[in-house]
Amino acid sequence: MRKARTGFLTVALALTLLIGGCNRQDEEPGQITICFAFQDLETEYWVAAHKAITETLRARNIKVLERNAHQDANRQFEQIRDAIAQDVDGIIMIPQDGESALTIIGEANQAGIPIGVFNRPPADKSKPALVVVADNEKIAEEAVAYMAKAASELNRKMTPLILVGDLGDQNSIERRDGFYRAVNAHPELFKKPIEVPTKWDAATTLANLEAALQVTPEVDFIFTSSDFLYPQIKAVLEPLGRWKPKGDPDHVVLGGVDGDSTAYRLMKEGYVDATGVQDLFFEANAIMDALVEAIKSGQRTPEKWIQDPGFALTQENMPQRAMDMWGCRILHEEQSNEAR
Amino acid sequence: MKLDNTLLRWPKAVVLSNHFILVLTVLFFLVMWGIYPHMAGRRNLANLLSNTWPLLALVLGQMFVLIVGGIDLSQTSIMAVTSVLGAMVMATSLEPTRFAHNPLWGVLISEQGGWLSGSPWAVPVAVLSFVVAGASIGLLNGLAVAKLRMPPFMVTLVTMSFFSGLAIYLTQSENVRPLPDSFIAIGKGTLGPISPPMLIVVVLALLAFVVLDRSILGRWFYAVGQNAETAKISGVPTKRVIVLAYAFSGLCAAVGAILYSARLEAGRPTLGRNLLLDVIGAAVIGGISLFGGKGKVLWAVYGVLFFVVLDNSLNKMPLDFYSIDIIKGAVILLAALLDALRTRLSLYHAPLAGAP
Amino acid sequence: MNERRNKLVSILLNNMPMLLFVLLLIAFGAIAPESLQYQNIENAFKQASYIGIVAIGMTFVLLTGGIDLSVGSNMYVSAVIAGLAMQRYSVGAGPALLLCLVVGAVFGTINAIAVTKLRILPFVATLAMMVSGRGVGLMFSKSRAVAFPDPVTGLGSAELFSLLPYPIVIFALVVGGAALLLHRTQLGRQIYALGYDKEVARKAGINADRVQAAAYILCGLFAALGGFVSVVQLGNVNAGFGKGDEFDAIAAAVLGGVSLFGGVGRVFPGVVLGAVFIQAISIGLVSAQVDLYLHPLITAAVIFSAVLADSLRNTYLKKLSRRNIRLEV
Amino acid sequence: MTRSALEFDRVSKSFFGVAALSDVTLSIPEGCLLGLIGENGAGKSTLMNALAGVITPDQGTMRLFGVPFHPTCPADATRAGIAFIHQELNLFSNLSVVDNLYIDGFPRLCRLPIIDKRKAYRQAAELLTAVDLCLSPATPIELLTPGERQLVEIAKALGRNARIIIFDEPTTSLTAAERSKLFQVIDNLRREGRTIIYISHSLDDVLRLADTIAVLRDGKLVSTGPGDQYSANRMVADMVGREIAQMYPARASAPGPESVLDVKSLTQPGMIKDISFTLHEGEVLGVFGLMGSGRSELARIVYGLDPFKSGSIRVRGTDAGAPSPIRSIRNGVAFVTENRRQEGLLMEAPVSENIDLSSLRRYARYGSARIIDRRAALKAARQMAESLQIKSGSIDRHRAKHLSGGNQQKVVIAKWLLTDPGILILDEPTRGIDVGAKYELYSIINDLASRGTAILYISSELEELTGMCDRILVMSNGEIQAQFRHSEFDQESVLQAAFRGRTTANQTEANGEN
Repeated sequence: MRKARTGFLTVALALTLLIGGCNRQDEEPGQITICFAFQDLETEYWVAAHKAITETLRARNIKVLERNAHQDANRQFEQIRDAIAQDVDGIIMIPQDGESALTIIGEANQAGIPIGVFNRPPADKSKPALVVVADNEKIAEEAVAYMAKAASELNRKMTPLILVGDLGDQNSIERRDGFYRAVNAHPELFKKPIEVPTKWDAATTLANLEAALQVTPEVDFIFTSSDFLYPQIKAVLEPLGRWKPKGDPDHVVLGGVDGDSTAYRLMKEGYVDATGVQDLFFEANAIMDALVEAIKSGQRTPEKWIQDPGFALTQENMPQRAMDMWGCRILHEEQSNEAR
Repeated sequence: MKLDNTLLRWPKAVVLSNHFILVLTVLFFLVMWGIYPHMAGRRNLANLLSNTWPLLALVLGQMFVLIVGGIDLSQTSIMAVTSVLGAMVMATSLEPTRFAHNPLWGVLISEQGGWLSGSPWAVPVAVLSFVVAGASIGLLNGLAVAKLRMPPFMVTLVTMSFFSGLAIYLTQSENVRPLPDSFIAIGKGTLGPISPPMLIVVVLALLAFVVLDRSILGRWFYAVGQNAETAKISGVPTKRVIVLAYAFSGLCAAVGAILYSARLEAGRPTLGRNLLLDVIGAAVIGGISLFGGKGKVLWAVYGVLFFVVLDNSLNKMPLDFYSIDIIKGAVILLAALLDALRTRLSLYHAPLAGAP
Repeated sequence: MNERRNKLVSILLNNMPMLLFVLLLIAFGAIAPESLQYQNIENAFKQASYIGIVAIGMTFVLLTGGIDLSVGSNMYVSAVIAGLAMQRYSVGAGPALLLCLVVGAVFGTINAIAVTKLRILPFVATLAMMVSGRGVGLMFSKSRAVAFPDPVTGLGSAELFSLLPYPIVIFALVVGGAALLLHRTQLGRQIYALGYDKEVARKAGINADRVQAAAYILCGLFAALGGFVSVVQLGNVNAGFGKGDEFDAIAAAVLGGVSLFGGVGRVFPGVVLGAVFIQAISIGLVSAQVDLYLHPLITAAVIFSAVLADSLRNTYLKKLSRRNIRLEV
Repeated sequence: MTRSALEFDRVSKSFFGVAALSDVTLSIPEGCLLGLIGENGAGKSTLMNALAGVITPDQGTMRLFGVPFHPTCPADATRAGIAFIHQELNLFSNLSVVDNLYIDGFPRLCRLPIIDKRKAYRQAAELLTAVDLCLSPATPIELLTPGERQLVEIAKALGRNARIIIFDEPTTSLTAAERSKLFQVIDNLRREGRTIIYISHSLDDVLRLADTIAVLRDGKLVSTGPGDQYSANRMVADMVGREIAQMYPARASAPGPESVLDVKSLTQPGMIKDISFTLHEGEVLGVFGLMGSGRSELARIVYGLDPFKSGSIRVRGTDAGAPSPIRSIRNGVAFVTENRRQEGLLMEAPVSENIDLSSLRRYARYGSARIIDRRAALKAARQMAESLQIKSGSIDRHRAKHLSGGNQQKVVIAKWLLTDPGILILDEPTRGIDVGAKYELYSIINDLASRGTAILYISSELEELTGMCDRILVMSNGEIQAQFRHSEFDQESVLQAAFRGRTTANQTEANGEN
């Protein structure tokens, strides 16, 4: 009997928890509700985007329904359809990939709810949506091109290595393609690149990078498909005596894509040569502005493609453009927060 | 104790009945309805139902494997592989820039799309290849378990990573689209109140019901799961039964893949990546035993409904993304706890051993 | 003659994990001789150490006939909390490790209560904890990466007496401790007994609930320790940290000969080799510069053959150990 | 008279209104061996469960050496010096002997939580010597024979200094040699002054051992008294409540001339050698052999569960080739295995589903869809259950695990009878079944024989075979050593034949263990 009582207590407790959680919705008439559906928050880029979007929206007195799809396109599809059934006023989505984005846009169009797609473009322009994109391939290529330029000054044949992201994620494929485009442009400079799988997992990266460097210790040019892997690169290079800033003879030419705060810090310290930056704040603001405007003006299937030009932040252009890098701004904000 | 017998008879009957999880789900739904009036709206109900069908297809297949005392972790990777293969049969066009370095470029697929692109046979053959591929992978699992006597957990864990790797390899990470409209209609079209997924999965469920509850084969599934040695001595072809269970699980995964691919309008190498635990979770919450020998089609339906309603209601809540995970876990735990209490209660009320 | 052959076969089969390991080494040696350097093998052990530690924790639970799917989330939560403590409250490495272990043990205790007191199936209970646990971790981290301070992460690459990297040392200590616990303490023997048959264990006067609870708590503890060791090497905790590690840990344990039905299996050399085996495949593939798309396919094929060899061995051993009724001349 | 070790005073217990024990009053003097007998369901296990603290009596008291004793859990009983040696042995076969002996209390190394291995081994070796078992304490249990395991259980009881030891059907799976060794050990225990309760269906064993005998029936103590006042007939009469004139029902029929099963020089290395016999229509052919004589192996090979290397099996004149269970069933062969829990029944399934399991194919409809005609199947199962007088609730709801041993065995037989077998192989069909149920089983077998079914009756109880069979084959060392016709049955010569080749068999065992 005692156990049964414990059980009922638990039930009651959980129900209170549930209802308590639900009661947090403060219904205000006329308040705009936006569903923000994202695929997952595994790298700092997505975290920062998530933070920027939710905070800005809430600051504008907009109710935000957050949905994490855990990297499952179908789950995202279901989440957004549920949101549509709930009569949200607008949708912002970070899709799993361009193909599923297209399908989901179709659903939103049918329901007449404006939808904004953040960062990953739909596979084609057949269905109207607000889209803000950065060209992953181009940004990666630019960053690697600068790295190649830095490497050519060393006057030796380089052994390049690329940390490839999850093969099920199209961003990693585009970034890899950008890397190859830049490397293949300089056949005289590079030997055959070494590919190291990361599965977007830090532990896998560490193990595989360590193994690769064991077999080919002469690697002196590393490109990471995402900046979030720098701590692991450091963990491998440091014991080998290769974690050295620019100018040191043992320096490994290093670069990546994203533009997070770690990358900024490492660039400032001279360890990283270049990083492909997407302008996160620009993207976030552009998509939110466009969506809120569409909602307020009653548009049901607004269409607009906003291009985030993106750029490669390099050791050269750092002084001028550092503040365009979101990671740098976040770092400054944090520092000023701490100072306060 | 006296009170128990009079006042609590009705609740006890509910708790002890086979339909407990359904009651739980309905109660949960009603509570949520009170908070979110549009829970019972037409569109939301339509969503609920359409989310139910593909998951139910998977859980039905999983149930057969669980009944014979195994487990099939490879269902989601079967979905991915079949989705990719099927799409490669019927895709209407493919961009060379994305597919030119594909191992099957020029063999199965080309600029004009898949193998049967444009042919009226494309969709039927594609659907067939979904089903055949799914069932054959299941067959392989079954053979490894039954003939080579390998532990099911490891066999399907390994095939899970093999076939999800194969799906990605076959497409070199690309999603295969566009697919013919007639295929997409399977996922989205409606015939009055009946949608094709509903039709397909209800037929599948009926088939499963007839097999399990009415046929010799069904009795053999239970017998093998309850006691393989007794079953063998009693003339049950145990190995064939086990192989069939896995093949059926693969077939159901393929049906799930058809429905998911059709609604997402592409052949996806990452289809259903994180779905596995939902499938097994729904089966177990429904009351299908992980130790074999126990399971009913109706239980699978209840388990799936529970999960779908849970997900749907969590999607309504204006919560932080992490709180949703916490609550989801808590609700699963709670349902399991109620079920455990119920089991104990039913033991207490079991017919007396050897009573005259 | 026949007898001697039988004996040889049974020795071979009994040391199957070791044998497969050697075969794998030879295969990689033939394809990529570089991969056989001492350093590479040391690396394999170093990189396998964290999953090995988690797998040893998992072994306790598997030995009782249960399963713990929540170790990945456990690793994440405990590492995040320890990291935040160091970051925000400048806690030292020692107290942070202690905190990490305490969190892991609490996590394991919740599993233990759910399984023993509330009588929820281990699969479902730990599945729920896996989902909720990650949510709790994300609540603390807000999904951001949590960095460990440099002096702590320095330990990841430091070596004891410049001989052995610390992760391997910790791994070795854990292996020794776990072996001691399983084979030389009453609790350890009771864990095996429980896995053989819970009802019999109860009748034999074993406090089954307590032993089972201990297994889950130990599993939680080791998961947290494994997570800490991993983060010390990685430098920071990402949001995806520990995801999927539960399956790696189970695979390592099962490859090492631990039965999923309980009661059978040894930490050394079984689980250790199982963990290193998986890591070694990955390192070998990277060393040999195999097409990335083929990695999962080859890994799966190799593990499949290992499992197959193991099941052949079991069938054969069963046949061998069947008592002969008559002596044939 | 010595003082009482254990007293039950008006102990009663009922479950859901059904009395399992009523007013049992019994006193057992210290150092005495009490033989406790009764049919299944008579209340023996309830009484012992009360003693073990598994259940609490509704009324009445127990006293242990004069002190009131109210155990609430099994540990209480253990602490009070009561040890149980169960029918299904409670040993962990994945662990070693020493682990099993000390699983709930190892000797420790200077109070650390570390096991003092050396001390444990030394003590274990002493205990093993005390029960006359020459084994290394490190031997894994899975390598021991059932008899050796029994002795390990006793050693465990000794290690806990048990003053009262309860044996529940200890001899069911022992060979004759093991049995006599066990009796010796039990005698020693008694001589040391320990009190023993010995529960068994084997009345001979009880007669041989018991100082005092107590008979339970329907939860009541029917009679008790010194062992020498009892005879087998009186015990049976007390147990079933009426006189059973004879243990074995009379056979009305004789075997027919037609041979239905012809086994010729069947050989499987390591198992059986050169086995030949013929089984006729309506014949009950006994196979007598001790544990490990190859009798069960022979049955498994004939039925097709294990392979054979040479020889032939002909069923009704046609060569059965290499049989498999499915093929055997088709040929009309049925096999009631030795171990009904693990090989005969689906414990969780309803009785009816157990009964029709092997004959499902007969109730198939709609061609290859093979849908079961459930009504017909249930009807057939019900008829069969009625004709065998299976006592069960509604057979499509009541699960097999809820039946008594005798009824479970009847369910297994019903399953096979539904396949209309021409040949029925029975392996130890009466093991663990009470007297009344045994008699019913014998009647069923005779009835089958009279209808022409050929029966291969395997047993290690010679009396049973002489009471039932037309002929007896004696097996030992995997070979048929002798054959006796009904008129030649003679206990002594059968046993002699059974022990012939026993010496070589022992050598085999010795070699097998090296």
